[in-house]
Amino acid sequence: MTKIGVVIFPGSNCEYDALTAMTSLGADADFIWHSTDTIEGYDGIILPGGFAHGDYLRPGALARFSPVMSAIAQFAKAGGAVLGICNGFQVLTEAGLLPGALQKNRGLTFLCQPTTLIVASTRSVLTRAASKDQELSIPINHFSGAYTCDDATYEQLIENDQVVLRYKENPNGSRDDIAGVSNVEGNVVGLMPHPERAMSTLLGSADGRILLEGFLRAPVSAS
Amino acid sequence: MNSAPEPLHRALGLTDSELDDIRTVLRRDPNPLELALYGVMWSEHCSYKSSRIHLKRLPTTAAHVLVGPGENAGVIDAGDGIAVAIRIESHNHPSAIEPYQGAATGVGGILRDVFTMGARPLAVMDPLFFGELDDARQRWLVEGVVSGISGYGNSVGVPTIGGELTFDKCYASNPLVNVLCAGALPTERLVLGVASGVGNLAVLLGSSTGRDGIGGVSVLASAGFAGEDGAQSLDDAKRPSVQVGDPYEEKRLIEACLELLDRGLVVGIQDLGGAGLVCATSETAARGGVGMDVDVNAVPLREEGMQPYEIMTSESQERMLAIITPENWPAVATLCAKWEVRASIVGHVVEPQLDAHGRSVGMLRVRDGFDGEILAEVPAASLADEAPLYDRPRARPASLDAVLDDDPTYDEPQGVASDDLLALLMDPAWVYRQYDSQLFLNTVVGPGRDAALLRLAGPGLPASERGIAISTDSNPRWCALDPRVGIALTIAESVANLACVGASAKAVVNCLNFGNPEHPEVMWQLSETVDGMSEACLALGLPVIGGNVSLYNESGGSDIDPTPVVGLLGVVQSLVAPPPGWAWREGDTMVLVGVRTARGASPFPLGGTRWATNRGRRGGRIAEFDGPSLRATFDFVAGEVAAVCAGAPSDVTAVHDVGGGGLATAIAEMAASNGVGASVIELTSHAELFSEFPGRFVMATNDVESFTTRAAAAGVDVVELGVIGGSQLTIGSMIELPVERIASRRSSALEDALASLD
Amino acid sequence: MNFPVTVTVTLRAGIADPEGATIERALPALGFDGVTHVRAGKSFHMMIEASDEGAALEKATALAQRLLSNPVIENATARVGDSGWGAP
Amino acid sequence: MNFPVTVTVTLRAGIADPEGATIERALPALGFDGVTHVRAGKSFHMMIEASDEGAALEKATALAQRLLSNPVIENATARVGDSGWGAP
Ligand SMILES: Nc1ncnc2c1ncn2[C@@H]1O[C@H](COP(=O)(O)OP(=O)(O)O)[C@@H](O)[C@H]1O
Ligand SMILES: [Mg+2]
Repeated sequence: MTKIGVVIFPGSNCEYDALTAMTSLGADADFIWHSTDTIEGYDGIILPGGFAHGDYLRPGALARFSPVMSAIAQFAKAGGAVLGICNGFQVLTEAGLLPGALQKNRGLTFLCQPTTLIVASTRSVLTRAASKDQELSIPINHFSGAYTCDDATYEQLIENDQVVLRYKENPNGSRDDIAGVSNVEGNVVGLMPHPERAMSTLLGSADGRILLEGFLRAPVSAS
Repeated sequence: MNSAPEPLHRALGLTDSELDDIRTVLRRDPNPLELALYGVMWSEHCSYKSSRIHLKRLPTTAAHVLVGPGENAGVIDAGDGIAVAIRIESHNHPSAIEPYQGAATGVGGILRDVFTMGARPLAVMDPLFFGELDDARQRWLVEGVVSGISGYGNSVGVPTIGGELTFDKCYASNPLVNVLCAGALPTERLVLGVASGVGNLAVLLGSSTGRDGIGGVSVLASAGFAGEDGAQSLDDAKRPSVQVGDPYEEKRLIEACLELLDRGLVVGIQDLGGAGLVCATSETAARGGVGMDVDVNAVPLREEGMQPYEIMTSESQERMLAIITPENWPAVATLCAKWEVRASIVGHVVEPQLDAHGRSVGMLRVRDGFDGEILAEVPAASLADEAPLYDRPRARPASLDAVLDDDPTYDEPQGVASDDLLALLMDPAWVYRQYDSQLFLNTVVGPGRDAALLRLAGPGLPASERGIAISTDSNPRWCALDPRVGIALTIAESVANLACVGASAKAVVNCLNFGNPEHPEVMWQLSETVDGMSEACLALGLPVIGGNVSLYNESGGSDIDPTPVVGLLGVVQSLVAPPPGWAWREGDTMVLVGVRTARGASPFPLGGTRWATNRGRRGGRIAEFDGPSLRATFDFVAGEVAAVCAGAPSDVTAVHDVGGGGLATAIAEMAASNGVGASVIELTSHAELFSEFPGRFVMATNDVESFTTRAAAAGVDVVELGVIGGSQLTIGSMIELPVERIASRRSSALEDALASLD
Repeated sequence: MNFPVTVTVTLRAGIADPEGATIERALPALGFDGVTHVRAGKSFHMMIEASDEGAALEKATALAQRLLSNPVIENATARVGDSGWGAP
Repeated sequence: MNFPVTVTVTLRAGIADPEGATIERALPALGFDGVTHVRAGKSFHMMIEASDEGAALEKATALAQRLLSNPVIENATARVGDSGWGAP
């Protein structure tokens, strides 16, 4: 069985949802408290949504200094699968594990709504079970979700096929409709939408399964 | 400033006769600190002194009620070993001066009421009332309040799943911000805010204490009660009593408190709300029949030079008081440290004393060090429960008969119905899109429909297939015309909302927002409202398990319309499939279910409708409340929808209740929800299109014969309204509109109004 | 003429500042000692057309108080100059 | 010794500033004309313990750049002094 660790920072709030989603897919999942400085025996790590450290200063700005982050950086360097959802994505960019930054939404309001995503690349640990250009219905829930980067970074992203998901209709002013990106190797992925909220048609959509099932597959070493 | 100095007790809001009462209790003159404690605890806000004698008339019991009014939140047994706690409160006055923080701290306060009971907060709702949006200040208020609820609720991690949004000029100077919270707990973990066990410790958890919200008692500073440093300047007295919310602190506080309760480390627990530490310590001591010594020096402070009266009455946010045994202190301290929650021992539970009549009386003693000087010593119960009760004069407004006779139902001519309909459409999505409505993976029906529907699941709860439904409702237009029937119909509408998602109503909470209780008309409205609520609850078999009263919503001598808000909690036995919802399908048959005509003066009264208000008509009569026929209709509809939720085969494909804006609005909303039109039979008049009396549902079925048979068996009326399909909505010869136009008008109405420039 | 103006919005004394307090609590763990009284506020920069510096300041002050802050909990001060903003 | 320090955090040139743009759009309707190039940023104030002003500034600059700003999108400058904050 695949073992998944869900990191809790004080102020995280989607940790139970991430855990529930993973166990419903058959994973063996447990929580990792942010002050832990080693992570061992995990096949994948999830940084869930929420407001780590209250999002004070900037989303992710304080969380990136938590002891667990150095351990995650090592885990990622060794090829471990790391997924940041929403606030987790913000933490990964602040920590420099993913390029770019997340800015306030264009409309300057929080947005909780369904969105349609388009799979832009299937070479990441999150999208490997999806097909390119596949449309997925997955909700967003954020205030600072507009992906931003400078031109040089953007060119790199395109060249290395690091844009993994785009919005069909841009809700927040994200550059090039970007909803999620990966690192060059494809083993670290962040996205603003919440796949764990799209696990069942009772709650509106089951498309999140396609992404999270892919993430659960034993880590492949990306080329 | 130059006039003779006001006596201190009056400056603290106490009347001369209240001062006499205090002297009788104490058998001596109170010192200034003691006066300050009585001043806040005997305020209208804390003591309900004007409303309490009326609230006693509400029905509060039922077999499934575990905790009724009087505790921090009401609690029902929802089955499967799960209890649901629910509570509603107002944060009106703070929101009027600092809308963001006023609303944010309102959310924080209501959450504490719920997790105090041991329940994990799972849902927030926010009934909001503002003046008309053509005024820039109202737009500032709306944007501030909504972002405050969003900013706090989303961050603290509790989904906001619904509410109300009303614009009326009567709220221009008195916006109303009510917040409801529901939470769930394993039934056996229920805890109450009681201090017991002499020798136990009172531990203050959470934020440090500053001079927040000291408003009323700050007169003590200028009254020469500033102690050594008489330097308390006028500046301090004028200090804004605005509290700032910290959702991050609250989130950690919730987790720490729930873990303390899970591990059985506390004897009792109580939130610090209005009146802060004095309220929490005196209430817990009074409930336990014990005394409490509080050391003001042990309270961690955020500001320098704070005086005992400030420490005792501060309304600093994000604090809780836990009563624990001394043996558990090390474990409590360790657990709190993990969550980065500050914990300090600020009180000791002590033996009650015997008074002159040999009765045992728990005293609240405020001390300067646990062994130090006693700064104040008063019976805890006299603060918490023994405020004077007032039966204030009541009078039916003299002008009411003329208002009732000015009935828009018979207005002629009535204008183009299609335009009237478009003007009634407004989707509050701009509001609820800003709220996380999905956290915890429970939200089956979120904001924007009739009632919110959640799976009854959450961290630490036993597994269950059940669902809970919640709806908040109000209708100040009806209540202005007839508070007694108005609130009864409001409750009916709320039960109808629950029926739309398959839930049967189990309990009511209410928030009574009224004007100045010293106006006899306002007290009449309040008293009538309590009677109407009682009648409706008895007729529909519902207990009232909690509430809140907000008075003095007046400005410039004019009171708001009576605005009782109700929150209804319902249960769905089996929730494995979503209810049908609004979206109907081509070819299905549209039916009107329920009483087609209201009893009363006119078959379709227009008094108090949104249609009439839109044209400046505020008079007229409203429908009567017919308990038995409403109950039969609600049971039938809830049963039909519950079958769908349970996964049973059903011919019902859509459902929506007739609410604000009447039948035409309900039909238009359904058409707009998925862009499919309909062709409806001739309706006879504007009155039939726009009358709002509740207890009616628009439903769609793909087997009208079978549906009608079931309804007849239940004794419920059904009228075939027409056929669903096409891209137009046609209602007889009165309305003919492209569905697209309906949908775009409905979705843009609110944003357009907010964007309007003066 | 156009004048560069900087507006600083701060919480009034005595108003709780959870953001400042949270940052301050986090600092020692990040290796920053001896930092106290951390307070968080907002800053705005703009170009204001006015006949002279005094008029620009007056306009900026009105704007700062009416639009950029709520005087119930915040103070707003305007200054002509860049104050760390650099050129527009 | 304790030095008052003010840090201003601004968006880097070329990074979109929706907040500044929104304020600028709202101004004419509120009666403020001739206000352009509105940009929104953050301001922090703190007391820093250091042997002298230079050391305080050095510490503040490190703090501003390592923690108070995100270099991907923001610039940060620190100054010793109050800059509109008033006493702590
Ligand atoms: N302030 C608000 N916050 C969240 N949801 C809201 C708010 N106002 C209205 N809604 C949602 O919009 C929908 C329509 O509300 P309302 O017009 O009161 O419906 P009804 O007339 O059926 O009671 C409901 O689902 C309600 O929960
Ligand atoms: Mg409603």
